[in-house]
Amino acid sequence: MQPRTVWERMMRIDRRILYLILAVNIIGTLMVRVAIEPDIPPAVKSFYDTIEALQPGDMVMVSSTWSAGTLAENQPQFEAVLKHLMRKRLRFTIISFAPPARDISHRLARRIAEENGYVEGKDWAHFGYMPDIIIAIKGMSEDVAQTIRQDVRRVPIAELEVMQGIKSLKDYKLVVDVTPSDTLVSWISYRPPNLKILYCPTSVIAAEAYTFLDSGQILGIITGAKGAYEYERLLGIVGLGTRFINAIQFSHVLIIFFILLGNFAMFMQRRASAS
Amino acid sequence: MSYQHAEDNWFAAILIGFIALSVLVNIWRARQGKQLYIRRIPGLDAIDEAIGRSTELGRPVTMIPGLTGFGVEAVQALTIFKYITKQIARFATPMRLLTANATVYAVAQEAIADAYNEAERPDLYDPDSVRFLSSEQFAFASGVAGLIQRERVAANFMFGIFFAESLIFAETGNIVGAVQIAGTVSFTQVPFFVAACDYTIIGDEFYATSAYISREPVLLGSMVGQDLAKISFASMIVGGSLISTFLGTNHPIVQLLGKPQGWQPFVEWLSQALGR
Amino acid sequence: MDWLIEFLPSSVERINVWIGVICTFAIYSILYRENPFYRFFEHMYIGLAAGYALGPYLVDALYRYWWEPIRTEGVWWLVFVVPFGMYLYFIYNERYGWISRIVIGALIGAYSGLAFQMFSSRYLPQLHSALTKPLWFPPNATGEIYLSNIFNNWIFLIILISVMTYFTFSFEHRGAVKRTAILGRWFLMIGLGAMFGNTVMARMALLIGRVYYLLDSWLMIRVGGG
Amino acid sequence: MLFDTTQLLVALLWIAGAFALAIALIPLLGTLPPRGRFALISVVTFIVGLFFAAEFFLPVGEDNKNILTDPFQKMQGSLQVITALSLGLGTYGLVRLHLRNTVQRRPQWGYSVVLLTAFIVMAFFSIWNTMAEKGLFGLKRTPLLENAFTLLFDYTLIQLDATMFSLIAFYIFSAAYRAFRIRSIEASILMFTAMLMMIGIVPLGKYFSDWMGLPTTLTDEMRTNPFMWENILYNLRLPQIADWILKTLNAPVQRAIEFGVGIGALAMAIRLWLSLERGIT
Repeated sequence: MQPRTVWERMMRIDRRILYLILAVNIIGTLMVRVAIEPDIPPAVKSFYDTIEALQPGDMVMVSSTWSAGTLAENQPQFEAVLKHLMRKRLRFTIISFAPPARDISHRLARRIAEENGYVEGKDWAHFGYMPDIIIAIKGMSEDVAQTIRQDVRRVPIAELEVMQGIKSLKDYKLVVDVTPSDTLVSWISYRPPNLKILYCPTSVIAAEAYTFLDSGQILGIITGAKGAYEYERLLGIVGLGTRFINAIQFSHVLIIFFILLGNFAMFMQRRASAS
Repeated sequence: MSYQHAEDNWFAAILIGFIALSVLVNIWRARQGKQLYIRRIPGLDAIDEAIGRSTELGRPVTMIPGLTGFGVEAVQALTIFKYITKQIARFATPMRLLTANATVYAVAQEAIADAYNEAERPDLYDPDSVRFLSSEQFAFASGVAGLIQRERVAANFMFGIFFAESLIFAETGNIVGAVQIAGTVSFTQVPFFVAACDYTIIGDEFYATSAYISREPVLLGSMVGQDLAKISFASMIVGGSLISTFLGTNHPIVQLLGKPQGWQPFVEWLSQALGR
Repeated sequence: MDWLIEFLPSSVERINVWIGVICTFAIYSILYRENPFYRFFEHMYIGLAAGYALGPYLVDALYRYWWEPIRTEGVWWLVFVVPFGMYLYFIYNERYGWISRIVIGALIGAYSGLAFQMFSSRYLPQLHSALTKPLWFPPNATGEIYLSNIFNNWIFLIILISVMTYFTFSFEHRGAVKRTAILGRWFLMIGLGAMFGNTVMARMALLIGRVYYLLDSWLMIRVGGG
Repeated sequence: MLFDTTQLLVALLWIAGAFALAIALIPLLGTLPPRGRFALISVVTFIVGLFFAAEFFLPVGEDNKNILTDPFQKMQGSLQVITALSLGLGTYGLVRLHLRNTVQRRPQWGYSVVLLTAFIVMAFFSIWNTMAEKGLFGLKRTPLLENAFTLLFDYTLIQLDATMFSLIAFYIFSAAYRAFRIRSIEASILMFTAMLMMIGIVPLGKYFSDWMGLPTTLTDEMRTNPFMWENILYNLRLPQIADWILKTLNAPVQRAIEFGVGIGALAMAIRLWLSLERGIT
C-alpha cells in the first residue's frame, strides 16, 4: 500500500508532524504579542453590568470547582471576577465542590486579596470543600452557618465578621459559578428563587448554556480564557486571558487552515484517481 | 426562577403527573400485548447498509459500547450489537466487541453468544471476539485504535456514552476507510462523530433504535409516553406564544405555564373569569 | 549565566518544578509512540489519583456526614448507614452478590426522587421563556421591542419546534412533518457546530496553559501581554 | 440517655450494635428466594425515592419548609456516605487487580508495583492530611506532611492531570486534518458553522471585520430601521454573526435538546423508581 500521488501522501501525513506543527505554532504565538481589541459579546457585557449594579458591601458567593485539569480556562476567569468584586468593594465567600479546587482557589484568592487590601474573615472567606453540592445549596438556602460550620481555616462561620447580617443564601445577591463541570444545573435547580447566577464555564460547555441565558436562569457568561480576556479588557487589567488570547486565536487559524487543506487534498486525490 | 417545592407552582406537579401517567399507561398497554408503533429511524438503514458493505469486503466489524460502566446505555448498546451480530452471522463476517468495563464485558459475552445461537450459527462464536482492553480512557482508546488499524476493519459501530476518546476512534476508523456509524447521548461528542462518521444517531434516537430492535414493552411504552410529553410541550409553546403575542407576555395563562409563583395569578384570574 | 543558575534544580522549589516538568514530558512522549517511560508515569498517575481520593472523599465524607452528626447532634439512627452501606462490598461475592443491589437500589431511588425538583427548576423556566417570545408587537410591550427581535423570535420558535419534531418517534414522518424533521436535523447541526467551535477553543486553551507553565515556571521566560 | 450518642461510649455501642445487626441479617437475607430478593430491592428503591419526591411535593408552611425538609439534609448526607463507600469499592477493585498481577508475576507486573507504591504513599499522606485538617486523633500538619503533600499533589498529580487533559488538543488537531471531511450536507453545515464560530469569537474576527470596513457601532437609527444598509453591513461583522448564531440559532437547538433529555430523564427516573427497567437489576 504505497501512496502514489502527492495528494495521497499529504492525506497520510505522519501524525507526529502534525503534532509538531501545533506545538511550534503555540509556542511561537505565546511569545509574540499582537494586541487586538476584542468586540465585547453581550453575554460578557451583561456579566460585567450585573456586578457593576451591586452596592459596596453586598454579598456574593463564588462557587469554584475547577482544578489543575482546566486551569488554563478557569484561572483567568476566577482572577478577573475576584478583582472585579474587590474593586467594587463587595463582600464575598468562596465554596468548592472538589478538594483540589479548594486548595487552588484558596491560594489564589489569598494572593489577590493581599494585593487589594482584603482581609480574610473580615472582607471575604473561603468555606472550604463540600462533598455534595445539593446538600450544600439546599442547606445554605436555610442556614449557612449550620451547613458549613467552619471556614477553611477552621474558624466557625458564625464568628466571621464578613458574615454579619447574612443568615442564608437568601441574603446573598449573586452566585458566580466558575466550573468545568455540571455544577450550574445544581445551582439552577436548588438555589433560593431570587438568587442571581453568573456563569464562568470552560468553553466546552459554554454553548449549551445559551439556553439558560435566553431564559434568564443565568445573567451572563464568560466563555473560557477567551471570555476572561474580554473581561480583562472591560476591567482594563492584564491577566492570563490577555497572555493566552493570541495563542488561542492563531491555533484556530491553524486548525481552519488544515481542515481546508485536508478537504482540498481529498478533492484533488479523487480527481486524480477518477482520471 | 427556581422551584424549592411543588407549591411554588402546582403546574409543575400537574405536568410531572401527566408525563408519569402517559409513560406508565403506555408501558402497561405494551405489556398487555398492544403493538405500539415506533417509526423506523434512518439510522437503522445506515446500520444495515454498513453491514452490507462489510459482508462484501469480508473484513471484520468492530463494536464499541462506550466507555461507561454497566447501565441503561450499555444495555441498550448491547441490544443493538446483538442485532448487528445476528445479521453478520449469516455471512460469517468476523466481529470484535471491545469494552472498557469488566461488567459490560461479561454481559456482552453472553449477549454475543446468544446472538450467534439465535442466528443458528453457534459454531461461529469465538469467545476471544469479545475483549476487555482497559478501563483507563486513553489506554482503551489506543487499544481500540491499534486493533482497528491492524485488522483494517470494514465497519465500525460505536454506541453508548463517549468522552474525549471518541475522536480517536473516529479518526482511526476513517483512516482505514471503515464505514462508521455512531450513536450516542453524549451531545458534546456528537460533533466529532458527525464530522468523521457516515451516520450519527443522536440523543433520543439512540433509545428509539434499541426500543425498535428489542421490542421491549418497557422501552416502547416509555418512548411513546415521552412522545406525548414532547407533543404537549410543543403545543404549550405554540399556544403560549400566541397568547403572549395577542394578550401580552404576563397574561395569567402564560404565567401558569412554567413561571414559579405563576399559580396564584392564574387561580385569581380563573375565579374572576368563572365568576363573571 | 544567572538564568542558568536559577534554572537548574538547586532548591527544593526548583526540584519540585523539575519533577513536574518530567511528568509533563513523560505524558507527552505518548505522542511520539507508546513507551516504558510513559507507562511508568501513567501507572503512577492512576495510583496517585486513587490514593489521593481516599482522604478528601472517603475519610472526609465519613467524618462530616456520619461521625460528626452522630457525635455532636446525637442523630443516633445514622449509625446504621455505614454497616448497611458496607453491603455494597458483597458485589464481589458470588453467593451474596445480590445483597449489594439493595444499596445500589437506594442510590437509584434517591436519584429518581431528586429528579422531580430538578425537572421543575431546570426545564420549566425554559418552557416559560420559550412561550414568552411574542411573534408580533405585543399589547403590553415593556421596554423597547424592535423588528429584529420579532424576527429572531420567529426563528427561535421555528428551530425549537423543528428540532423537537425530529426527536419524535411514535408516528411516521411523512410530508410536511418529514420536511420539518429534516430541517430540524440541519438546525441541530448548527447547534453542534457551535459546540464544536467552542470545544476546539477549550482544548487549545488547555494545551496553551500547559505550554505557558513550561515557559513561565520552568524556562522562566516572561510571556506575552506584559 | 439511651439515644444520646453525643456520649462517646453510647455512640460506639450503637455502632457496634448496628454492625452486629447488619452481619446477623446476612444469613437471614440469604434464605430469601429470588422473587423475594427482587421485591426487597424494589421496596428499598421505592421508599428512598418516595422520601425525596415527597419532600418536593408536600405542601410547605410559612417558613417554606415541610415535615421532610429538615431530615432531607441527613438523608442526603447518608447517601453521600454510601457514595463514598462505593469509591472505596472501586479502589478495592483496582488494588486487588494489581496485587494479583504482582503476586502472579503477570506480564508487565513491574508497572503494577509502581501503581501500588504510588497508591500507598499517596493514600497515607492524603488521609493524614485530611485528618490533620479536622484535628482528628490529635494529628497535626508537620513539615514532613506539608513538603511531601506539596510534592506528591501540587508537583506530580496536578501536573499529570493537567498534561493528560491537554493531550486532547493534539488529537483534535490531527483528527481535524485527517477525518473532518465534507461528506454530507450535515457534516458541511456543522463544519461551516464551527469554522465561522472559531474565527468569529476571537478578536481576529473583529480585526477582519474592521479591515473590511464594516460599521463598528450600532446606532439608535440602525436599531429602529433594520433595513438600513449600515445595519445590514453591521450585522455581517464576524463577531455579530458568531453571537447571533450562539443566541438565536444555537439556543433553541440547545433548548430542544434540553427538553428531550429532560423528559427522557424524568421517564427514566420513573422507570427506575418503580423498578420497571429490565436488564439492570
